[in-house]
Amino acid sequence: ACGANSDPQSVESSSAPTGVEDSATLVVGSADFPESQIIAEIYAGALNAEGIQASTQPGIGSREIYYRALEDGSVQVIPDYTGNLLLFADTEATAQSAEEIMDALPDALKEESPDMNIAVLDPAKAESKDALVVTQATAEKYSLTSLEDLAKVCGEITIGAPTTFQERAYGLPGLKEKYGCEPAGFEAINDGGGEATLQALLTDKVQAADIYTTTPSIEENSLVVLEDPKNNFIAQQVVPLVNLDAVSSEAQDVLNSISAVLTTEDLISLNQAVSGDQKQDPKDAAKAWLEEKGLA
Amino acid sequence: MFEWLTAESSWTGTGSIPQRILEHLGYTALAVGIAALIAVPLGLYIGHTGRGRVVVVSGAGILRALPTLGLVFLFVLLAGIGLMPPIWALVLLAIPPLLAGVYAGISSVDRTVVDAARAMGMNELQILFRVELPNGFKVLFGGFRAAVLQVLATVSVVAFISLGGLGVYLIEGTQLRDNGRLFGGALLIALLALAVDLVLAAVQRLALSPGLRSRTRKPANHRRRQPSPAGLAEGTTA
Amino acid sequence: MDWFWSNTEMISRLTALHLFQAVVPLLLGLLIAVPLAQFARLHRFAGGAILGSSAILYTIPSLALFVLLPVILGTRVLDITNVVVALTIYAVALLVRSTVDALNSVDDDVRQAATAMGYRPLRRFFAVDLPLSLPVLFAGLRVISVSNMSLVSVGALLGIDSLGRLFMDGLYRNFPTEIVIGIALILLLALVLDLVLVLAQRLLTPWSRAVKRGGPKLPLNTVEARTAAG
Amino acid sequence: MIRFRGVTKSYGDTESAAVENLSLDIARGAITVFVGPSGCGKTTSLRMINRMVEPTSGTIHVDGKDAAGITPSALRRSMGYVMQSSGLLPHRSVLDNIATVPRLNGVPRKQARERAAELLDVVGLDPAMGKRYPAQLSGGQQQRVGVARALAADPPVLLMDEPFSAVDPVVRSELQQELLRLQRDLAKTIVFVTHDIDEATILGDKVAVFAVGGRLAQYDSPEGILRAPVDDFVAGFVGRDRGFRHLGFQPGAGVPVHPVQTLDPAELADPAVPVQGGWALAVDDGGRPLGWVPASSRETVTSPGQLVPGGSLHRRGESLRSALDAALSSPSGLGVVVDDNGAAAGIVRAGEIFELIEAARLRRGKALHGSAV
Amino acid sequence: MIRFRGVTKSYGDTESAAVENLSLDIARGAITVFVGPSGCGKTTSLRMINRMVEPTSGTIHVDGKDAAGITPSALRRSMGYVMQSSGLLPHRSVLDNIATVPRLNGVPRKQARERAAELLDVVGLDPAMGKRYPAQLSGGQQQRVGVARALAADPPVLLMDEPFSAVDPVVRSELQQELLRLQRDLAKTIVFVTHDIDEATILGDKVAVFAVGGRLAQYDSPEGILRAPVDDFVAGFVGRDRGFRHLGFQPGAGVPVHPVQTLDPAELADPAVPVQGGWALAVDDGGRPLGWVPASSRETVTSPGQLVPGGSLHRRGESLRSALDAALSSPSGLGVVVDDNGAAAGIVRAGEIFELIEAARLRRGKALHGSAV
Ligand SMILES: Nc1ncnc2c1ncn2[C@@H]1O[C@H](COP(=O)(O)OP(=O)(O)OP(=O)(O)O)[C@@H](O)[C@H]1O
Ligand SMILES: Nc1ncnc2c1ncn2[C@@H]1O[C@H](COP(=O)(O)OP(=O)(O)OP(=O)(O)O)[C@@H](O)[C@H]1O
Ligand SMILES: [Mg+2]
Ligand SMILES: [Mg+2]
Repeated sequence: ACGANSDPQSVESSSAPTGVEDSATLVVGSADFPESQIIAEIYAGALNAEGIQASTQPGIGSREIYYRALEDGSVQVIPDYTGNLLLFADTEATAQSAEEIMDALPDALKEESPDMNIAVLDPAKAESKDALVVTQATAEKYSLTSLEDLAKVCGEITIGAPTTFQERAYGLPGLKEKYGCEPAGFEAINDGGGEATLQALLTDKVQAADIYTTTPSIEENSLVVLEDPKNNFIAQQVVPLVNLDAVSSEAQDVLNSISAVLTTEDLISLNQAVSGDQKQDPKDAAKAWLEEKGLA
Repeated sequence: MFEWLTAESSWTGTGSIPQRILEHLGYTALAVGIAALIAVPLGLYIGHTGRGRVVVVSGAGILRALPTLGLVFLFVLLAGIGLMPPIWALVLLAIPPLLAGVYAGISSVDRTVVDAARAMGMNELQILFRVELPNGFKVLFGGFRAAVLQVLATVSVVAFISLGGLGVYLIEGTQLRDNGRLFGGALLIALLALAVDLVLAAVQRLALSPGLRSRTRKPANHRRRQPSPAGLAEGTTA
Repeated sequence: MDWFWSNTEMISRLTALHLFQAVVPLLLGLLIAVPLAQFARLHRFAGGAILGSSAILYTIPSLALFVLLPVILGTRVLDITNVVVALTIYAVALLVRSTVDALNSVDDDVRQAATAMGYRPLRRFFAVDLPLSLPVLFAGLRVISVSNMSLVSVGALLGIDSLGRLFMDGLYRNFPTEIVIGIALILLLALVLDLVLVLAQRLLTPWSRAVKRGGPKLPLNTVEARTAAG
Repeated sequence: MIRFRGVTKSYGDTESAAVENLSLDIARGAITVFVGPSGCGKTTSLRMINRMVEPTSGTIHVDGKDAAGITPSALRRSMGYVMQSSGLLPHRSVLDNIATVPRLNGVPRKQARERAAELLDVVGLDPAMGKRYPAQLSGGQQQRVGVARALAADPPVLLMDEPFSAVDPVVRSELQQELLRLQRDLAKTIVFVTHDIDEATILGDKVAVFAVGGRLAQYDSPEGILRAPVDDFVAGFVGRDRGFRHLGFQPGAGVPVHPVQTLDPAELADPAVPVQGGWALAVDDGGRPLGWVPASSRETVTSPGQLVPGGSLHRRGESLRSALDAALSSPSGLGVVVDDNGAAAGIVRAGEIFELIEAARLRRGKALHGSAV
Repeated sequence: MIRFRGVTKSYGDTESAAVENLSLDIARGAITVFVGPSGCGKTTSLRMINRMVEPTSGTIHVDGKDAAGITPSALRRSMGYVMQSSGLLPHRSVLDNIATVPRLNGVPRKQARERAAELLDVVGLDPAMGKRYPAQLSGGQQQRVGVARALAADPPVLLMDEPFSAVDPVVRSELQQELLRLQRDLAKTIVFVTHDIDEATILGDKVAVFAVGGRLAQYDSPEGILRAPVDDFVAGFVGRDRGFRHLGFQPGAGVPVHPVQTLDPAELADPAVPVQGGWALAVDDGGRPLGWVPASSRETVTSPGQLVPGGSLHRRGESLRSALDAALSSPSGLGVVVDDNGAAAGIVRAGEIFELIEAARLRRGKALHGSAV
């Protein structure tokens, strides 16, 4: 790799002090897709409701970027997903189940940021994991219900997914290793399983697509989520990723209280509100949810 | 970076560097080609007649502000993924420099030369193609070079949504935390841009009439600098 | 449109940020490019190197530069400085060329006359060369200011706030309106900034209007040729 | 051949007309010069002939046909056009520049180039220059190429707009002589624009003097204009030397040429060879004059470097103007006459030239006013 | 005042020198003209004086001081510089252009502007023009402003590089006269470059003729150059009219002026007023000549429109050149002499003028060679 530059935080930590206690307001960051923004708004809303000043910094980008934002003190809290976070911190990790992953995370994070106190709090039940999805028609045509079925016809289908799907452990390498599936084609679509991916699927440009399980369009379009018996797609529970030095224990309690109630169904309906026809603002959707749950 | 650049896997199979370079060049050629079909005739027309100059030139100027990123997203949302939606965004990117180059090239031709051609009995088309085009070629081609480079660099942004090309390495490099791939990709794009520009510069030299090259006999104190080739002056957007 | 009215606060914040990221590099670029261009004109050899390397700088894809800069500068990832520095680099790369052209556009006879009157080089530069190069310089500046408007939005890919955020958001939420509003606002900003530049030029070059009103016509063609194509 | 009738041209954005009610007949096979101060409409008038400018009103007939009825490009190909800036196509070689109009007329490239090479010779340029590009030529050479180009399609009409005014005086006068020489052979109908009255009187068979505002002030032979300007404007424009200039139109043939004692280099070197009369003319081996030897200093003047420099030379067949100038500029008062080879052929005396001038004036006076004094 | 010694200038990229071993003394308070064909090094020589060009070898002294030892900008401010293209700063008003050098010298703006306004008047421009920009002036006006600007700091030296060659002949001659008028009052040391020998002889107290290759061919008074060019190059450059031009340096004072019969408008209208002798001169109420009435057509010529047009006029105090031209151009053979108001003061006869020319030649000959015939 590129010499000294390949280790960014050595530069980061020296120039940007980790503790940001002096600023009274907690900044909750989010990744650049709506679901992350919604959860961030929920965190911030709940914190504020408890009298802990919090603001949001939405759309920071991919994990590589928002993680560094966390390191350099730009944000103190960020919602994340357990499985991908672990793979990010430890590219070699083999953990698959939710528990294994939660067990492995602390060490991995310590290793990723040795000088800092970055940790995950309690994970929520809510899970938003990658899944290969096909249309009803395709499912019927090849009688598909699981990835094992897909493996038999892999040679005829094109998979649509983000560019990185080609490299990730759960991506093409995983499909090949676990199911022996080598698709005929791959179409890179970097919209996080959004509209463009959906359109590609519906217009048969791709026959299977990587779409998060919390995406409302799955239900709306009666798409079939292929089962994953060999746990290729690892658990992805929603979890607050925090800088412990900057987040007080009261604040941690608030965040954990959110994790305690947030479910996958909540995420689907929240996504529906924000990205569906309603186009609700993430902040408003979060507020409505908090009120509904009596958290604000 | 050198590890990645020298790894065998980078150079073979799908997604290999040669394939990405070809994709990159292909998208560029397609976008610039379509843009040229639109901008060149229009530029020739207003350059020659001076008609609609203000509207078209200032319109093309504002077109430069059109954010390619937004256009790509918009087109993809409206038309779905595929080759053409991003290409149309690139076409819009290439039109302003092309149009400006053609227009400015044609109207930069010494009016007395055009006048002399007309006095010799050339008709308007003959004047345009036999006099204005060869004489304005340097500036005109400068606009073309600018357009090519701009598109070449912006193709990397387009990779973000769905196309291939060298931009893929930037996305992968960022998301997979592979700095070697990131910097290597950036380097490849820069090198490709330089190489393409060198080739275009050579083409320009060959195509330019020798009569427009040598200024040697004019004494220095009467020498007037030529408008510099637009060349790299416009560069890239991505 | 409803969306626009219910999000005016965020939109105006993004617009302000966008404008900031577009304008500051333009000004910084100008401050750096003018002395650099003059240096390049005076020193043939160094000049070639400066022009050549500015051309190379411009081939670095902006996406890569945005990612690289925090590493090089030690700035925070989300720091707006990254975009400002990156766009300043591009602005310098572009402006050096067009400033050289602008300075070359000054009638050599006028320059000679000024020298013959006993101007020392520095004073002549500010009193004669620079003002007279303004029409061409502004033409270049206008092109760059407009394309900067478009460039700023790329920062959004990396989470740096600008109107480009509306594009990301619009894409993920399948919300074309948001993208269209983003594009429209960017065009509007570009128009406004262009107008400001035109006005500034009018104020700074009163003599060029005098030429248009009466007296012999300037060979406008050449000025356009220099600038229109970049 | 070319006939202006009531031609007026106003450019949209000016109040006064550039050319005002111009009626003028331009003779076939002659050089007609338009002369006048800057901005008086010379160029405009010229360009109306080949429809580069369209008249606001009035008609122009070329060879009996209304120009307005001829396709502009065809009309233009039937007329050569030469202008001040030469207007050569910078991207084409000299040969290809000259071949332009024949090529437009469909002449095959090879043939057009051959003709172009001939024309280079006609205008006095080295054929090797054919391969060069216009930027590689001097101003005078460019003008020659411009003339060659205008001649290439052998058009009956040549329009020339200040073709020589960008070159320096020496080259200019060469070009003028060349044009006259060419015209003797070609007998084109030439319309020539200049603002130099000297050039106008040297070249023109007829001269049209334009006044500001596009008015034709006088249209006459150069001699007529010099002798009798119709008004103060023309008189002022013609300038203070018109007496001398006018002499240029009086043939010098009648001036008596007297023999003169010449000393060849050998004789000059020998102080024993005496000078008879006041002055002897030293000549080189070819008989060409070198300078004067005054009788009073015969002893000391024995080499060419010591000679008293001579005046201007009067070539046989030239006008009274050059004869008188030769006499006036000579230190001996004797104007040297040379033959076509430049060898001294005798001398003329100012007094005798003056008598001839006087006699001519009286003849003219008698013819015009029946008066003589 | 300005002294060139062995000055050579080669530009890097050419084989031959632009100026070759030039030694020359330029006198204080006089106009020295550099003349020669294009590219012969005139501009280069001129610019070496104010160090716009540095000599390759040799020295230039200005007022006894080696120019190489003076700071260039200071040296330049002590010299006005005027060039062909006027070189006015397009972004400054006329007044501010003129005030440039005083401002550089630290004169307060207000004072510099006042002086500039005065200078506008000195060069014959309307003070209202001060507010305009250069582009709003005609070529001739721009040149006047250029001269005013050069004069603004009242420098002892003026360098002028073809200042009048871009304007048309009529304006040019006005500007020349103006410069001479100015110089009578100011007595600057002026170095003036031109390629027009006429201009050189009109303006120069001394003329330096440069030959191609940067060689100084002759350095003499204009009269000396016209009378005795040192070699064929100079003779050729001086041109064929040098006999006439040379007359321009012989005072016309000695020419006998004879009375002439004049007819005022009333007398002209009355055919009963006879013409004595062959011709009578019709004049207007102010006595200014209108044209000639030949005795033979007295009856028919009764209004100004019918007069025979006159020749050029000889103003009292002008040279033999104008006297002879007046006589030669007059239809009556009588050259009209006018006084400073333009009123007819008598006539001169060509024969008598010729005698004077002859006498002057003999005087010169005697002085130079002790010979006469
Ligand atoms: N294309 C044009 N548009 C407007 N006015 C014009 C145009 N061409 C010429 N004129 C005006 O018409 C008048 C005559 O111009 P023209 O060029 O015929 O003069 P000219 O006698 O050739 O002068 P010069 O000696 O300067 O060439 C001038 O006042 C000029 O300004
Ligand atoms: N800056 C320069 N670099 C190289 N050669 C030059 C330069 N300036 C002048 N020369 C050359 O030096 C010679 C003399 O030039 P200069 O300008 O002094 O001539 P000039 O007598 O003023 O001519 P003109 O009448 O055309 O103005 C010419 O051959 C010219 O080409
Ligand atoms: Mg003209
Ligand atoms: Mg010169």
